[in-house]
Amino acid sequence: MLDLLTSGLHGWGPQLLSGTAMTIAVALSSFLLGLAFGAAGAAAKLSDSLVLRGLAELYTTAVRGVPELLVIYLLFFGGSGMIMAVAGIFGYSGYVELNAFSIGVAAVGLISGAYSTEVIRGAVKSVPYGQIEAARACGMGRWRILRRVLVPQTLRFALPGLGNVWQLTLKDTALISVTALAEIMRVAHTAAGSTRQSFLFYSVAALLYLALTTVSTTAFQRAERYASRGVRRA
Amino acid sequence: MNWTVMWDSLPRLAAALPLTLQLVTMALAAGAVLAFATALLRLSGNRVAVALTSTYSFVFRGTPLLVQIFLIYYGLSQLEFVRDSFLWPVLSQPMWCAILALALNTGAYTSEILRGAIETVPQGQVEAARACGMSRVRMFRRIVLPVAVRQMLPAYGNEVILMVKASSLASTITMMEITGVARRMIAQTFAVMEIFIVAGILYLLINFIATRLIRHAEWRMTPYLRARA
Amino acid sequence: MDQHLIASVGRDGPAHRHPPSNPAATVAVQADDIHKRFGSLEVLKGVSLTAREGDVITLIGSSGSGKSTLLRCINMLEVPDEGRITICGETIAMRTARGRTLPANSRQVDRIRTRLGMVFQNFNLWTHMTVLENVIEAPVHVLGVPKGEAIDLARSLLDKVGILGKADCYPVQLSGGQQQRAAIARALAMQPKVMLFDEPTSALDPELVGEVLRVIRQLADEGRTMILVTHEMDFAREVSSKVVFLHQGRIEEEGAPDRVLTNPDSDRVRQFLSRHLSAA
Amino acid sequence: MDQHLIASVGRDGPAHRHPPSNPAATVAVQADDIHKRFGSLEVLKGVSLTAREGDVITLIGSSGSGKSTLLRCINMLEVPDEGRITICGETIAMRTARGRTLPANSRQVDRIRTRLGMVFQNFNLWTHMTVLENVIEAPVHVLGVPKGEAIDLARSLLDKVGILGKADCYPVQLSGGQQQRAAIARALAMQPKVMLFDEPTSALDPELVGEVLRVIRQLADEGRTMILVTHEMDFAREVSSKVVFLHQGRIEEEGAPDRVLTNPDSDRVRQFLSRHLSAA
Amino acid sequence: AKDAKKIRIASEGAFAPWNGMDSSGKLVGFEIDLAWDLCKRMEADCELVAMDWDGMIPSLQQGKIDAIMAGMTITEERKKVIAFAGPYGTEQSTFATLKSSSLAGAGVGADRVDLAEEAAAKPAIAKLAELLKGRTVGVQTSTIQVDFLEKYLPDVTVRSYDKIDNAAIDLAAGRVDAIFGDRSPIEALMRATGNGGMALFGSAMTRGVLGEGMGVGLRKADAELKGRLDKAIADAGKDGTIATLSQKHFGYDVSVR
Ligand SMILES: Nc1ncnc2c1ncn2[C@@H]1O[C@H](COP(=O)(O)OP(=O)(O)OP(=O)(O)O)[C@@H](O)[C@H]1O
Ligand SMILES: Nc1ncnc2c1ncn2[C@@H]1O[C@H](COP(=O)(O)OP(=O)(O)OP(=O)(O)O)[C@@H](O)[C@H]1O
Ligand SMILES: [Mg+2]
Ligand SMILES: [Mg+2]
Repeated sequence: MLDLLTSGLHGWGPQLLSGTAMTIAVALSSFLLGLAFGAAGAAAKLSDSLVLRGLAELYTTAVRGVPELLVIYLLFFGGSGMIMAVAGIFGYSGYVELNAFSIGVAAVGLISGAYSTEVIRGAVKSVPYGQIEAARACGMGRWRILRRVLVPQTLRFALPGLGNVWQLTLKDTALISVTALAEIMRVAHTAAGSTRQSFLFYSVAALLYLALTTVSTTAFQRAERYASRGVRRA
Repeated sequence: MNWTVMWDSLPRLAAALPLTLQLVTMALAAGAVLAFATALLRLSGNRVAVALTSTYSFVFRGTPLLVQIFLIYYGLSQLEFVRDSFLWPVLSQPMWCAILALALNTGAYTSEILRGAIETVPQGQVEAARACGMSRVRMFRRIVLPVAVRQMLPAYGNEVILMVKASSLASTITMMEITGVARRMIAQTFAVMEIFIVAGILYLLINFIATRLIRHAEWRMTPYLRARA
Repeated sequence: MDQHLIASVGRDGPAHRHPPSNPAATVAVQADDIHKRFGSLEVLKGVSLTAREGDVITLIGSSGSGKSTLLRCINMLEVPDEGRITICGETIAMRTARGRTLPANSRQVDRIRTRLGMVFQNFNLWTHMTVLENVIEAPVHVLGVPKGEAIDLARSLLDKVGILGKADCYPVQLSGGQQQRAAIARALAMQPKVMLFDEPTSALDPELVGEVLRVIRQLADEGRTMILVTHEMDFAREVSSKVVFLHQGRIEEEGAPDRVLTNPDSDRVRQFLSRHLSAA
Repeated sequence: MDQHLIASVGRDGPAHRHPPSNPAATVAVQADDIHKRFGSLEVLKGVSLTAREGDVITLIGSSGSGKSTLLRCINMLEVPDEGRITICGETIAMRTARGRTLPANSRQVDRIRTRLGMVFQNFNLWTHMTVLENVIEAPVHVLGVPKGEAIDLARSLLDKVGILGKADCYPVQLSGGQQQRAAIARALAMQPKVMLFDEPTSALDPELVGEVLRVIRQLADEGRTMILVTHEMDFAREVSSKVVFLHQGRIEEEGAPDRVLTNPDSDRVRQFLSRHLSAA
Repeated sequence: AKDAKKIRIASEGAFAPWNGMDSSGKLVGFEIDLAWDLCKRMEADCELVAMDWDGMIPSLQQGKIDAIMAGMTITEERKKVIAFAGPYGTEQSTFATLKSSSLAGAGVGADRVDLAEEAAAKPAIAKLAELLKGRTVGVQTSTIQVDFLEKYLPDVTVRSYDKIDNAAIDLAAGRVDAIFGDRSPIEALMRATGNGGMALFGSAMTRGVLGEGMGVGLRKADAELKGRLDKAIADAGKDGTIATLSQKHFGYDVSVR
């Protein structure tokens, strides 16, 4: 079966599979990183501090506003420069090389985080205020309210949006091929260029993404159902 | 950084702005219609409609836009009957193919955002509407939709920005919008970062204005949230 | 004490209790053998109820006995698993699909609901509309009343319940009692044949309870039918033509308020009333 | 009537009204000259209130008079524009930033709140948790009570308010009265020094009102301080050591329940009470 | 760069037969073989990395790689930004159309046009301009062919594609009248199934705006490396290595004459 597949693909099967694994690894890591950025960004946007709000606003506007590829470029080509500069301050002079994977994850995570920020901010605002008041009334601190009441309730409103961000992140991984990581699209691109079978390979790439989507959609549906416990539906 | 290259590239890149805007606005408009239709069909409860719409949203959200554009533009053109059909005058145009692909894509995402927003409308609000005899459609229009639309705006803001940037993929099917022009100039000068940054600033500008508009709409539409001093 | 009460409540209304149900009047609401289950929990176990035009029927009973559920079944917010609902002579057609009972015709249900005003236990005001907008919404968009007319009516209703000053506030800006009054005004604005009130005075102070009582009286005198859930026995005694006592999803006792509330047959009702703080 | 009432309510508790405030007891809650504005609307216009340990203070007044707002100011859910709040001898530090008054130290506020239990007018149960989870949430995650212990306490509280059977239901699956009782159990589970109740019996039937009254009595006997808003005058009379009548954001009259409720000085209070349906 | 002597050469791996990849993900092709040969001549320690075309120039400037061998044509514009060693090969540019087209097989009076000799090239270009007047031609974005069309054939509508392969698909679909690109990929396309209906026309063109051939892209500062590479390339040309490799991968000679 696998033989048949790989022979149809001129032997590119294993490459495509490892590309898929790379896509998953990068996408998962970046999405999680992005969630952290998103939570922090949303918290900043909803905070009372003008400075924090301004910074978060700058972050989402700039990172969402420019093409993803530019963000990746700036981080990939500017990232080591920046780190070297920082290292220089501490007296370390020498060439600092970041590996492609971590830069890729950082870049896509940064992007994913900007979108998550907006989704989370919107969701937090739709949690009925009484729910938070009840938590405050029994002496919960900010963090505890966040963890125990806000996050579970926000989740219900945020999950559809976060589902979209996940899809986005999954596909943004394709852009980090400039950092020479062999993920699905990069493999499809080289395979197409080397065999002159663009349709075959792009279609296979689409199918691979679709397979990933199937799995993640199911996971998100599960999560949505869980997050909606205690909610009456029409 | 080569400042002169950046400065010189600006007018050429800016000249491509109208095309980008045209692609985006048309795709967003068509996508919004698609999204509403899809959301309504989903809510209709009709099994065939639900299956159809969820497949649509699944496929278009599940595959890269690049592949969608590619298959719509190059894929359809390889089919004899498409080339012979009355649709060919439209589908032979890269412009229409780009708009079609972008609209189908954003329609799928927007319908998902809308669905999520609709499901968060509190049940009590819906019951109050039903109790005074509103029909499904009227209730949807007067109660559910206003609340849902306001609820979905932040997520939709994301989508608009994504579309602005996604329009750059139209360059892969010969459209000379901002990215198309940028790529050509990069090939000529090899000033990759410089030109990308200028193009990036143009996109940032569009997106900045778009997000302000949406933020303003959000603010305008939620006096009842602001009311809680 | 009653003397005092009637004097105070009836200042502008007729100074008498509500007359008993008139057996000759046409039937406005009829519920036949209603059953309702939530999962394995049978909340209504066969309840039948008839309200004739001009009747004011009060549902009393302990918390969780199914009062709200019965009210919600009458306007099909909960679909009964068994039984029939007839409103103003029109029986709501039901069908069974995949083991679930459903209204056969949603148009019919919508139409019938325009004749049923409802005040929810937790108000359910539309949060994205001001109080005034809440009140004119259904008249304008369901009944097609011209907007100007609807606003005039709305303002007079808001005045009646004493929150005209809050007409342009959003629900979050209202106190509990103000929300409840807004909800009452919203239901009245439809000028429905039948009004369903779920604890319409729970958030009101005694003064306002008197006002609402007066409004309900007035509606009854206009021939409107009312079914209401309340925990205030005095209110029930004052306003109703019939009291129905629900217990664990069944009607334990029903009859004229004076009889049921002072001299009930059922031990359960007696016990319920004996614990009543202000039982006379 | 009173005889009957006391007999029924006091069956398990002491058969007497609550004793008047003990001037020697330490002060549990002190509010000094509280002002609160919403935009241009001044809701509280300088209200001062002292509750000593073991006091049960009842706030009465017409709808919109500021009762809920005052209660919410005491635990800083609304930040007063002016005035000082002192809980168990600790004054909440305030600061002014950009023309707005704010608590200086949110830690302090959190800490103080653990000593204040609150039952909201609209319950505010956490919708994503079952009833039991709602009740154990704060003890486990704020006070650090071991989970098993918290569950035991929660079950006994739920039993006390009569909804142990609903422990595993989500709030949406409860009737109004059941939700209110769950909210009461949740507040009690913190075993706070001071309890703030906003209309704790509005959704309850008379039988349950008696139960809640008994619970409150018992808490008072244990020396807990309580401030509650209610519309039920009999309830106020029964339970409180002091009644405070709020009118348009000011205290119109305060004093021993018997005096204020039967023979008030203020005309406004007299008028309010005269309209009371079941005024004795 | 940890090891200063190691030269890192980047290639794309998607431009066969110049550079491609085999299904195990290893770089293969003319430039790859040549790169190893040049390294041997320089006695240098080399590493070949595959990289997206878009990332190459910035990577080079950043020092993430040291050289580019990815079918990069030497042009005046590009020389402003980076340095080139070589050229080590040249590619002819050629037009193709559908066999059914009226353009198929049309000649321009010369087999091979050398744009560096303007006088000689002039009539051929005039003939071309007449043939293609008002027609649409597909080219690959970011190539020298675009420059050629812009300079010599202003009456032609140019459509830019990611890859010449896509231009060929549009040729089949009738969206363009002809395509113009490097000879080797076009011939590869003609061999591959599905585009069998294509035919060359006009003549093969070289030099001038079409550049001096393919060179090794280098940082301008790396003069020493450029010197070593230039010498190695010259040696490989002289002893016939380039011609041999060229025969192996293209079936004709791409070495610079
Ligand atoms: N967030 C808010 N914004 C504006 N006005 C408000 C807000 N909250 C309360 N108010 C107003 O403050 C006044 C007092 O409200 P409060 O809730 O304290 O009344 P209350 O005495 O508890 O009344 P009730 O018995 O009806 O619950 C009301 O007129 C109300 O409209
Ligand atoms: N959606 C639901 N799912 C499961 N159980 C429900 C649901 N709605 C109501 N119940 C249960 O049905 C019973 C009756 O509820 P109902 O709301 O009719 O009581 P009620 O008589 O109105 O009480 P109250 O006076 O407290 O409002 C309760 O035990 C409640 O827990
Ligand atoms: Mg109820
Ligand atoms: Mg209140």
